[in-house]
Amino acid sequence: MSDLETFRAEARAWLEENCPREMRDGAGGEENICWGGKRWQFQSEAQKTWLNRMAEKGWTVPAWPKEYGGGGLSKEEVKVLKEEMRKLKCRSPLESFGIWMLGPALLKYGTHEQKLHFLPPIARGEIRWCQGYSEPNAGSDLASLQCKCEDKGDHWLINGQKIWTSYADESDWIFVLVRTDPKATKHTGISFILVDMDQKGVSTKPIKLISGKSPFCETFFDDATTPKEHAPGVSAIVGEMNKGWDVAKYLLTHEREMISAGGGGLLGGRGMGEVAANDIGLENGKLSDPLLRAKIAQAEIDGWAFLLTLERMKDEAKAGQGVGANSSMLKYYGTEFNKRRFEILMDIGGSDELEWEGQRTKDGKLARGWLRTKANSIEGGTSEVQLNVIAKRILELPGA
Amino acid sequence: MSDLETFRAEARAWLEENCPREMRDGAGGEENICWGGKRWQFQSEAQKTWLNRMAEKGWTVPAWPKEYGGGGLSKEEVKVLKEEMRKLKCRSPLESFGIWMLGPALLKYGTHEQKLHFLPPIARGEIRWCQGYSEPNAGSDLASLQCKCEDKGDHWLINGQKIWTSYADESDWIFVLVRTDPKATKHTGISFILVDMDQKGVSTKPIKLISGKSPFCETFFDDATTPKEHAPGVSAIVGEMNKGWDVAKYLLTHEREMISAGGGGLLGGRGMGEVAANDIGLENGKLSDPLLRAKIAQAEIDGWAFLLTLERMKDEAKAGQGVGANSSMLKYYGTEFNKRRFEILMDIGGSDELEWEGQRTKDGKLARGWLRTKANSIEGGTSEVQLNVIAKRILELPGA
Amino acid sequence: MPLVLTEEQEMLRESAHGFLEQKAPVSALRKLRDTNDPDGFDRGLWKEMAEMGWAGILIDEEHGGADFGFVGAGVLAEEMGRTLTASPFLSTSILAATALKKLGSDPQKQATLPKIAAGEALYALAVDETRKHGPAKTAMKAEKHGNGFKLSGDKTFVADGHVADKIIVAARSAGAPGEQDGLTLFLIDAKSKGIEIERTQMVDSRNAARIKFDGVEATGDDVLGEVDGGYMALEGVLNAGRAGLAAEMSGSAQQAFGMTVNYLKERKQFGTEIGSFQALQHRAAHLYSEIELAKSAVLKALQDLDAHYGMAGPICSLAKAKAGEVAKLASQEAVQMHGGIGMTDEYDIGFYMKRIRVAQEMFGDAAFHADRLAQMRGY
Amino acid sequence: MPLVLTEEQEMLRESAHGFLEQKAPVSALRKLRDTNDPDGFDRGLWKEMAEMGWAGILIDEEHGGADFGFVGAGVLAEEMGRTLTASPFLSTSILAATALKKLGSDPQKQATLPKIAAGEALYALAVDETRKHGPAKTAMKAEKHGNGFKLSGDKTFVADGHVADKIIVAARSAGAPGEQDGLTLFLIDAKSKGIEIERTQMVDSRNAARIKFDGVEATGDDVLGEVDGGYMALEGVLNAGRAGLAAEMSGSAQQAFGMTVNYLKERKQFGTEIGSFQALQHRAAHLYSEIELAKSAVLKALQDLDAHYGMAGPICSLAKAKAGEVAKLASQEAVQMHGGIGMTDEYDIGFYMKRIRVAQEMFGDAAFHADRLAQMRGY
Repeated sequence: MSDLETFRAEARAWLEENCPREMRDGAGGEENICWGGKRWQFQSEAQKTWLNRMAEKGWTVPAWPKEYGGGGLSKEEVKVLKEEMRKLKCRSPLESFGIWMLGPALLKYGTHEQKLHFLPPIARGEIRWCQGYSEPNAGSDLASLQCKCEDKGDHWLINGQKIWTSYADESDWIFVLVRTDPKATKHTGISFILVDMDQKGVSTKPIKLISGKSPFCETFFDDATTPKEHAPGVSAIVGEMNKGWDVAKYLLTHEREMISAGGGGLLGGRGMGEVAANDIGLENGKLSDPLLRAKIAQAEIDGWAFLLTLERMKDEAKAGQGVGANSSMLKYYGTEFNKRRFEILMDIGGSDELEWEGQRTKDGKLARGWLRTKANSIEGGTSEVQLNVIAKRILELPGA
Repeated sequence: MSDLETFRAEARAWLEENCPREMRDGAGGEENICWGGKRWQFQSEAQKTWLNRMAEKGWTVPAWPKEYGGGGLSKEEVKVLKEEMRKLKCRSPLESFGIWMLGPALLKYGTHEQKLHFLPPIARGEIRWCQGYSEPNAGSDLASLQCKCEDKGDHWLINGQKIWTSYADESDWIFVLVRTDPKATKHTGISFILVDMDQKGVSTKPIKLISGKSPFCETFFDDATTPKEHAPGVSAIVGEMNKGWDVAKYLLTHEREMISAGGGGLLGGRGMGEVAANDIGLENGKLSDPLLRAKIAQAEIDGWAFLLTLERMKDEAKAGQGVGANSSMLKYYGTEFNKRRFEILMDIGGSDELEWEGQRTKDGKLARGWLRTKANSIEGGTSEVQLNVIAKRILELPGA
Repeated sequence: MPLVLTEEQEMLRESAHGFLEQKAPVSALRKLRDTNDPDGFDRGLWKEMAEMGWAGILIDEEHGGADFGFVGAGVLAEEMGRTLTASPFLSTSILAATALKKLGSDPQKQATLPKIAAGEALYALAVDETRKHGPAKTAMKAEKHGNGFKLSGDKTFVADGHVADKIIVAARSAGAPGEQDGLTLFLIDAKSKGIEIERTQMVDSRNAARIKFDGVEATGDDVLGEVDGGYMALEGVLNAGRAGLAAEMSGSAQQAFGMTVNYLKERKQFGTEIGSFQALQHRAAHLYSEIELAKSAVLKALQDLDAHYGMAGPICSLAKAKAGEVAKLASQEAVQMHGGIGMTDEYDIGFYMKRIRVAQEMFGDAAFHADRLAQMRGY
Repeated sequence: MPLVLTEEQEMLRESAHGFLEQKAPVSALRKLRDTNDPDGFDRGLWKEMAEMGWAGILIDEEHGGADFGFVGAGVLAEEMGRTLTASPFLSTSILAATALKKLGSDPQKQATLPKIAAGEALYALAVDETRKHGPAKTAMKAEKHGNGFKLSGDKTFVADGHVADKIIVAARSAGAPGEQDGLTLFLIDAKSKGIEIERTQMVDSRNAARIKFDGVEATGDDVLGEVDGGYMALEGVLNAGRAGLAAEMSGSAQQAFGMTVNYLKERKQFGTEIGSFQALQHRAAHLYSEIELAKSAVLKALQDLDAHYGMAGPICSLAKAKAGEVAKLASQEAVQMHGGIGMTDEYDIGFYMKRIRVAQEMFGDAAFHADRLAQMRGY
């Protein structure tokens, strides 16, 4: 038996023994996620047990080094672990912006001391992080940000405002892009800094979207402070001072790749044609709404070809081929397609799905989902920004 | 009886008496046009008689003043005349770039002497003109033209090349945009000049298009000359020296309006759906190719709405409302729609219309027409230029 | 007839524009939504509109109306589309007024039109029974019962059905679902025995209703038009509604586009106004063109309804299809070009996207009307 | 199986690329056209291709082929699409080779495959009878005649029909046009009595034929596959052709796009490279994305034909539809972005537009395949 097969057997045995029954329902919906953090209320004893057992094993972040609270597993082992978890329908024990975003940034740009200080609490789900990037007047032009961070000797003084800070109202700490050199030009003079939100100078306000409630917040910094060192040798700034742009760029690419890789969920559930056949009905074997049928057929062609492209890009990456900037292409096409898909689902739904409230539509679930997709091509870099990236980096077209 | 009704009766009587039978077949095809000019070979005695009679009456250019060879008719009278000609199916006695383009330019920018000298021969079909605007490296950026025109005391010396000069190989004279001040910046330093092509320094070469033979030529000026005055007081330059750009702009707008007004011919002949029903056939009362049917239905909606927009813009202009720059919108939409329409006609035609030669397709008539439409959105100002104009002049968006 | 507004119509437009901007801006709709207003519109405002002659815009002077014709009604609908004004204008003043005027007997007219013109009675038209529009699909039964009928079945997506005093309802007195023949229109009191009305709050913060008819009794006097021959009559009324909705969507599209163009001029990014980016310029210029096309189709449909009502089916389908598609595009481009702020509920642009989605679905979406046009043209 | 080329396939691609750029660039097609070449392709070049194993790319080694599978064939088709190489590759080496390999009896294979692999015999597949593709529409009669059949009817759009030594033809031995059952495939000598072949010069300067069959006699040995059961067999062969055409169009699209991007970098207007205009950049970036989608669909179709030939119908429809639409868009954007020069015959880009138009029409255009996919998915 190969090492990997041995690992598979052991992992499976451990999971079978340690994953509580209630955590084996494969539930992946947003409402079942365990986010962790100081204020986290476990939904069940099982959820708590499951998090603790996995954290102890280092498997909430299996690829991170053991010394930082991870499992120290190889890529292949991580894949095997995920496969086994899927087979047993184990829920994810913990999700968070700490795991998705800050962790990778610290692992790449942090000092050993920073990693030792911040990563283990993330891995154990003790501290919940949020991300402070966008500002009300920056939008796609992230480099124009203005949130001010002044050197006050032993601490930093922060003033400004962030927007689209997901779950800021439920988070403990925030990683923020701030301007540490007001005289520097746009891309320089920005730093990536870590701030405890449990202070008077930091406040948050939820944002209501056109689709209704959202995890997004505005976050205000009014004379907020953060010590220069959170502990001896643990600087509040990640990476070099005034070079936070490098960290931000790294994370943006990372985010884009996550979004484009998530495209696999695009055609999740039943196909559009199937839904339509069921909801609207057939005539002579064809959907009784012929123009809608044409629209669906064309969209299904593009959707299928897009899924194959995701597959091909993954396979190319594995084979060491492929173009890095293609993540922009996947982000662009995937989000635009998702918007188109929801427009069609709304067309299929007709007046039945136009009820915003009430049981029949689960308070307008589809309609809210439809409206929510409109942000897909804005968040994580607008479609226009992705097209710019393709034009410049892949096609190497000249600048304007 | 109103004056206009009297005019109608008189015009009709005159036409009945003077328009030869053979010229009353309503034939409007390119092959039946009488272009005039020194080298013109009349296709029949009737064609010659018809031209001469109409020219004598001033009705080849009915709206021009009588002293310049026109009919001196009012707008309303011109309309009545055209209506009566259409009723009797009279062919047009004469068409030319002199009538369409140079005439309007001279009428607006020419001196009395220039008008007296140049307009009557145009009206009589004695001189055939062509237009020298585009250059191989200018394209949409007309103002960057380089054709050089030097002052040699009593004459001008011209060197350079023009492209897309329609019928240059059959024309007698050419009106050309030339650079008379090489130091001036782009839009200035250009003059609008009239040149006799019957000289060694001017040569032409026909351009073959992807659709096959075309009226377009390249025209070369190698030490070509034109006297400063073609006759006493008749300058070779129209409008002010170095201000030919104004004349050119006027004519470009004029051309765009002609093209967009011509949109009425867009849906000439049978509708796409009718053609498809006939050529492909129905199934349960619907076109047997359902996706093509959807495409046609959508295109017919846009085509119909576009025709109504042409109508509305005309009515608005009559009512003294409307936006001048809308001719850019009509040019943009009309040409893009025409390309789309021909793509669909080719889809309907299927393999039958893919034969490039032979009787069945009249040597690929539809296919050549399809390919020819691809130039619609390039000639007379590209679609991109029209969109720029809409953005700047109608929407007043800021410059880049 | 020239494809422009007459001076009189233009004056109506201007006065409506000023009135609605002041009295019924988007913030008014927002307030109705946030206070969960039981009517979903402002009865006081409706009274004011009626006093200006809007409620009776289609009704002849003899019955107390302003008799401005469909172009006049469309002008009002377009302006209401600009401000997203919530009112019973479509259901009462376009749909019901058209139905009663075209199909009503003299006593029926006498009993209804003056009240509509005075803003004293609200109406609703109940046609659809399934998620997608299609009058021929009507399954609701109108069974013979003594000298009259008994109506049984379920209606959905009945605009303003929750406030209507009377309901005009299409039911099947003969034939089978899918057939055009056999439909009859009835004019029923909303309080009749056997009627159950459920208010449905829609995506656009407007209100509609699902209505159950359980053996509702109707006499011969309640029949509107001919028994069994209601299909074409209904189509005429629906065409008027389609043109009205198209006009409304054209107004919404123009307004959303105008907001977007303004935003493009103001908003700076990368050191310059985003409106200077050519890619956005070209998309805006294209959208401008599309909106012009929609406007043309809408005006022609309204004029044709006035000039030859019975033949206006194709042009109304054109207007509904084109205005629906264009308005959708306008709302999509508006949100995308506004970026994040366009996604917030605080900003108005989302209200346009929502209303347009509902309006384009009502009485047939673009796919429905494109298919209908193709059928009418024989392919 | 990973969705990338194997090393072996990649090597094939590179060698084909170099060979075709040198031996069969667009100028070669132009010359064939301008000299009105009676074959419409270069027999010498075909011989060279055969020597490199291309003619027998699908044929097993036992019968003298290179046995590279459909991915290998697609790689060649794609490269030929880049240079618009005129050759009987599609008709003989993809369509006929697939038909004979999958349906032929041992003697039939023995008699045909080695000759194909050696480049010594040319084949054509005759299916369509009307302007739009649709195998079930086949009306051509195959009447029982003694122990054999008599074939009568007209075929059109038969690629390379004017040079074929043998013709594979679909005829109706039972049933009525519109039905899938009742088709039989025959392998007929092109010189048989009763056959009349008219060469048709197509838009793309390639050649096809209209073929009249007037009582052409066929014996039982000329039947390919089963009598009356030819529909699914034919579909398999057509799927291979569709994937081959899709690969070719993907190559043409990539090449036309590459030429356009280069032009955008070089061509200056208004004092700067036109490729710096954002509107063109965004259109180019969008087109890039679409081409990537087409490439994925094409590769998957080829791999699936190799892995499970009988199940590849849907994916081949996907590839044909997507590659056809994308290639069309690529050729349209290419001409528009090149401006006037793109319209001249002197410039190569028009050749791409023409070939793509023909290739997308052959064996079903995007509308045909979208409809087919919808049917296969039950809506």
